[in-house]
Amino acid sequence: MRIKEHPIIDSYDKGALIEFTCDGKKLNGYEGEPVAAALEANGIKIHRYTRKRHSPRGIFCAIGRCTDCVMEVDGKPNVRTCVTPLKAGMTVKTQYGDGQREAEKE
Amino acid sequence: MSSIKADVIVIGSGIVGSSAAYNLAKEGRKVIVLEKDMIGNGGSCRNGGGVRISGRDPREIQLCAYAAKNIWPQLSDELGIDVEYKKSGYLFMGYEPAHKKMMQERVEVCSKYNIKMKIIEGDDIYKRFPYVSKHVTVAGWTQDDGVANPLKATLGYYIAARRLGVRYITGEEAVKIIKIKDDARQVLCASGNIYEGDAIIAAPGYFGKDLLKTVGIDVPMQKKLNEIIVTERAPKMFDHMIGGASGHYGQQTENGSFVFGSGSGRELFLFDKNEKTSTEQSPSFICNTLGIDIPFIKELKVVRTWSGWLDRCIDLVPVIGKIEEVPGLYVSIGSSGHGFGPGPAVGRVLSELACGRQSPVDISKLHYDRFDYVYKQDRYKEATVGGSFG
Amino acid sequence: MSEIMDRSKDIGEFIPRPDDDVIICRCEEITRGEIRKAVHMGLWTMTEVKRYLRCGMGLCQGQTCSKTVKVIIASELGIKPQELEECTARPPVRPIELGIFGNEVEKL
Amino acid sequence: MRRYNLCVIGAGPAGLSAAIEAAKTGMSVGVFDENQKAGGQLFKQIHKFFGSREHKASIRGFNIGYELLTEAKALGVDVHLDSVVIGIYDPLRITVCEDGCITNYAADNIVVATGASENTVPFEGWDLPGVLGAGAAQTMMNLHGVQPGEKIIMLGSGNVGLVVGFQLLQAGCKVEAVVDALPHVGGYGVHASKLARTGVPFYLSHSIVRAEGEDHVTGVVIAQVDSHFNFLPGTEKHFDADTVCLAVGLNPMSQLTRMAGCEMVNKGGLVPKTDKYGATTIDGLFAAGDVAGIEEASSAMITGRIAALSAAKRSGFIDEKQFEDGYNENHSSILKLRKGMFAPENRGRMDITKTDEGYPLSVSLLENGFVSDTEIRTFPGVISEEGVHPVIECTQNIPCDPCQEACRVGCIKIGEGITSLPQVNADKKCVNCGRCVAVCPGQAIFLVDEETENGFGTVTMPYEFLPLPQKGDIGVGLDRAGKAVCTAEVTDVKSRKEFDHTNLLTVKVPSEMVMKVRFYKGKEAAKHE
Repeated sequence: MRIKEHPIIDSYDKGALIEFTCDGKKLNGYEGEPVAAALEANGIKIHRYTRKRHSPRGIFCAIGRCTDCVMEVDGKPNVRTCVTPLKAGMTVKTQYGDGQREAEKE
Repeated sequence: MSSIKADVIVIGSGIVGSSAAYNLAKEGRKVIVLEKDMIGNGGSCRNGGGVRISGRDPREIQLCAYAAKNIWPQLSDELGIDVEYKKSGYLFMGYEPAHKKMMQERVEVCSKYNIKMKIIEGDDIYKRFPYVSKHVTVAGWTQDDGVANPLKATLGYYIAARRLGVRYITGEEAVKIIKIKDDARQVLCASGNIYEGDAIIAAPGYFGKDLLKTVGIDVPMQKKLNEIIVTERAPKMFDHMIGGASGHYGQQTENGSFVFGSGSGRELFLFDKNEKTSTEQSPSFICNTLGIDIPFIKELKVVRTWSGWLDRCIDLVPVIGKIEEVPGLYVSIGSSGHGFGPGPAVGRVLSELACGRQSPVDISKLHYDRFDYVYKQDRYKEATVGGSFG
Repeated sequence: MSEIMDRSKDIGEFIPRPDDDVIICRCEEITRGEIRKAVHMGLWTMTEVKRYLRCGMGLCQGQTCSKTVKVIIASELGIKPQELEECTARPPVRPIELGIFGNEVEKL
Repeated sequence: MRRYNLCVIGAGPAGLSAAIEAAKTGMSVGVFDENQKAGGQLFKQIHKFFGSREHKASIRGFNIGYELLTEAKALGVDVHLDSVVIGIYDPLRITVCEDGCITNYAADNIVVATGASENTVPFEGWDLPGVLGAGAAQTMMNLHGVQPGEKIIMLGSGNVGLVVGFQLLQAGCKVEAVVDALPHVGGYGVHASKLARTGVPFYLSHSIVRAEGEDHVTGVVIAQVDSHFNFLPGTEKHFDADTVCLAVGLNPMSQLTRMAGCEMVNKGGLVPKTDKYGATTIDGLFAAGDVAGIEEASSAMITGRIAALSAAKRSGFIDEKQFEDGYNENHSSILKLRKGMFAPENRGRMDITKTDEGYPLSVSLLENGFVSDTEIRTFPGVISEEGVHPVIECTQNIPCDPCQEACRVGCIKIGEGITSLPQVNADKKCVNCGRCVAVCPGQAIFLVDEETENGFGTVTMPYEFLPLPQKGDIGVGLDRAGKAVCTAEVTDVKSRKEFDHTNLLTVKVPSEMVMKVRFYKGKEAAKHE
């Protein structure tokens, strides 16, 4: 959920409200904010399922270090969503295992 | 101080040392392995994992073929650990007529030993290997070559040998081989400990140069820093070994990472580098040349780069075998960056020799005496970079 | 230089624990039990365990798990974690696309 | 190759401070940071900092961030953002990934100020979505304006856990519990008290058994642990929660210094061995801030300046005398912070039972997160007298003194050193200005009037939540433990620019409650508890 009003922070430094998709679903987010933040704001917590155990993973460190929040972004797997800025029209997909590259999806 | 005794003292816990220890232990010999660092921390755990027969110097090709045919295919079962060996072939890529000529020479050498290597050109390359760029105009393919996981193989030998009762002592640096009368019998370590055996097998990597000098054996070699890059995992693209005439070599490992090394040409001038640091140039160079030959790799993320010393012998093939002038001493040194593939065989050869038997494969051209007189030198020429490693 | 370790020293049997199934290396999905077993197979350093099991070899390169792995290995060996040598730190600190890594540019 | 007199790696408090100090001496400075924004953790720190005026006390972290960034830019520092330093090489070279390419920079000096990352603790289900670092939660809510969850369990009672716990409340989340395996609250008592009085329970000597859930966290089971951190069977307690925040310490991000070949030492994680000037064992390579040893941001800024001065001296930008003067000033400044029971050398100590002045520490504070009614009266900041007067519930030796300066009439005195306990001087008459209440970073000062009318008194408290109560509202007064103890009527709300978002709420409560009531909730909010 987005914080509508905060007792200390007067405003968040956000870009324009834009559209992107996650697993084909149209969602809104602010340009330039991390993809992970936009997903969390839309209530999406699961970013990927792991290779061996197929267990769900989400945001863990939020600073690009742990690489747990990776997803397929614009056709590339293993993209750290917590440090990747959101752009209008971005295609985000839940990643299964190591994911697939656009080129491999024939 | 009294010495610590075993039947055989092995110096070095790399793939050769551990293979030797394993084979000896299987025969019921009591073995102690002395390792100055940790298990297999030299070239054995730091290489491209190639198990290659093609592109080899004729002097060592039989050894490599012996390893590829008689040891690697059964190794996982033998050790009870999956070493991820696959006889998946080796693709060597070239870009110009000179490379084709080099490949033809390789084909000739291979054919002498009944190894089939063929040359593929033009569209046939891209049809069979669709990920190869048009920059590649000629390629060599050897089906008998393959890949394995250096980490699993090296540590697998260690685990299996330890299970058979081999006593490994790590952090124990051998500094001197001591002769009793004519024979090499004892090993003095930096700690002051002395180990004693009926035979001493030295498989020490570059840092063994000084050790061998303590019994008057001087192998003309130098250390050379080689670097490798490792990518994130990706779905399986190919399972064979790859090498390029621009110098890179490597594989997509079983887990999906691409592991590729290369030289940037500066390696011989980096001998004073701290081992812990790779260089700022080479990884970038590897990425660049690799990206040209296999463009899709450019999208993958590099997660790690690493470096290691290789023991580069003057004629780029190792010294392997019994040192006649120092009875009781058996040596493998100077593998020059391509010792992983034959490693298990070298260990077996040394264990056979140490037991007083014959080598199961011809290693006569790898003898230490080859440096004694200049006229004995088959060739001291600088080999082309491509295909010399892995 | 490493401490002298006799790898034949008895560190006791592997005794299963109820939390052996807990993931330690999140990237490569390696469990506490796998790490503990590896120690009992003779892998007594951070580097050896990493090379054998791949814990710390995933996308994050051990930045999340290495401290925990260290504690587990040390506890199996009955030593203090500080006594274990860390795996070598190597570039690049963050995953970097190969195409970018190979694109070296001089800026003046 | 492009060369800087000083390359700074990391644009957090230490890095920016180093860059500013170096630029002032005339050095050419390049700062490199992997993030899109400079400031490191500062922009997540929405609380007021501790320390003294020289440490920018009572200023919120993000405002310090803006100050540093503006100053660095004005001094001509090149701030390279989105620039990952992937390696440090010999001789003093860094390789940077920026703008889609790799570039090498040469440096006469390097200051590594890469900060720290969060420790983790594995338990069953810790890899489920919903389990995340406390710092991660802070990043999500304070930088990006997104709640990390609704119902939160905080694991760890150190300052990070406590501060983030409070900020989660400010962001509108519910903190179900603060859990710590240690028997004592690890962070500042004042931080714990802020949480406890809102009703957040503390479970010390407890840890998380498992996080439950299929796709993400839906519940958490905690249990008591013995002194060896083994769970005690039968003590399990279940919470409905969707989020677990891990605040179990920080780990210096020292890979670059290791890579460079610095000699490392263990200081709650591997850090490069440094001398008092910040110099590592590699000539020209310095380390500052958390990467050289975990401390607060205030200390990081000072160690950054010291490292920069050392580099400036090494390269001849300042002479020996200038260096000595600069070093001494910064050194005495950091010494003030490194005193008291939370000084680096006291970290992890469980055996401190008295303050420096000899007052017994509050046992309830350490075990429950709040000072008990009887204990509070034993401290020098707590007096009872006629008329309005400050009650300072600051019971531990922490480095902080803004209250003393805030009081213009001299009611508040801090003894020797800034870690001494504040005392209230009854001889000076409080003028009810409220500045002390607003300025206290620990929100530990209250203005109490024991009797304003028959049987009633007033309590003025700091209030940093929304919605802001209005004058005339009737709600409930909560005690230090967060328990509703009486009806409370809001009689005044002060919001002034100089208070910087800390509102002063005055409530009327029965006289016997003025030394109990420390928080206010509207009737509706109280009902939801």
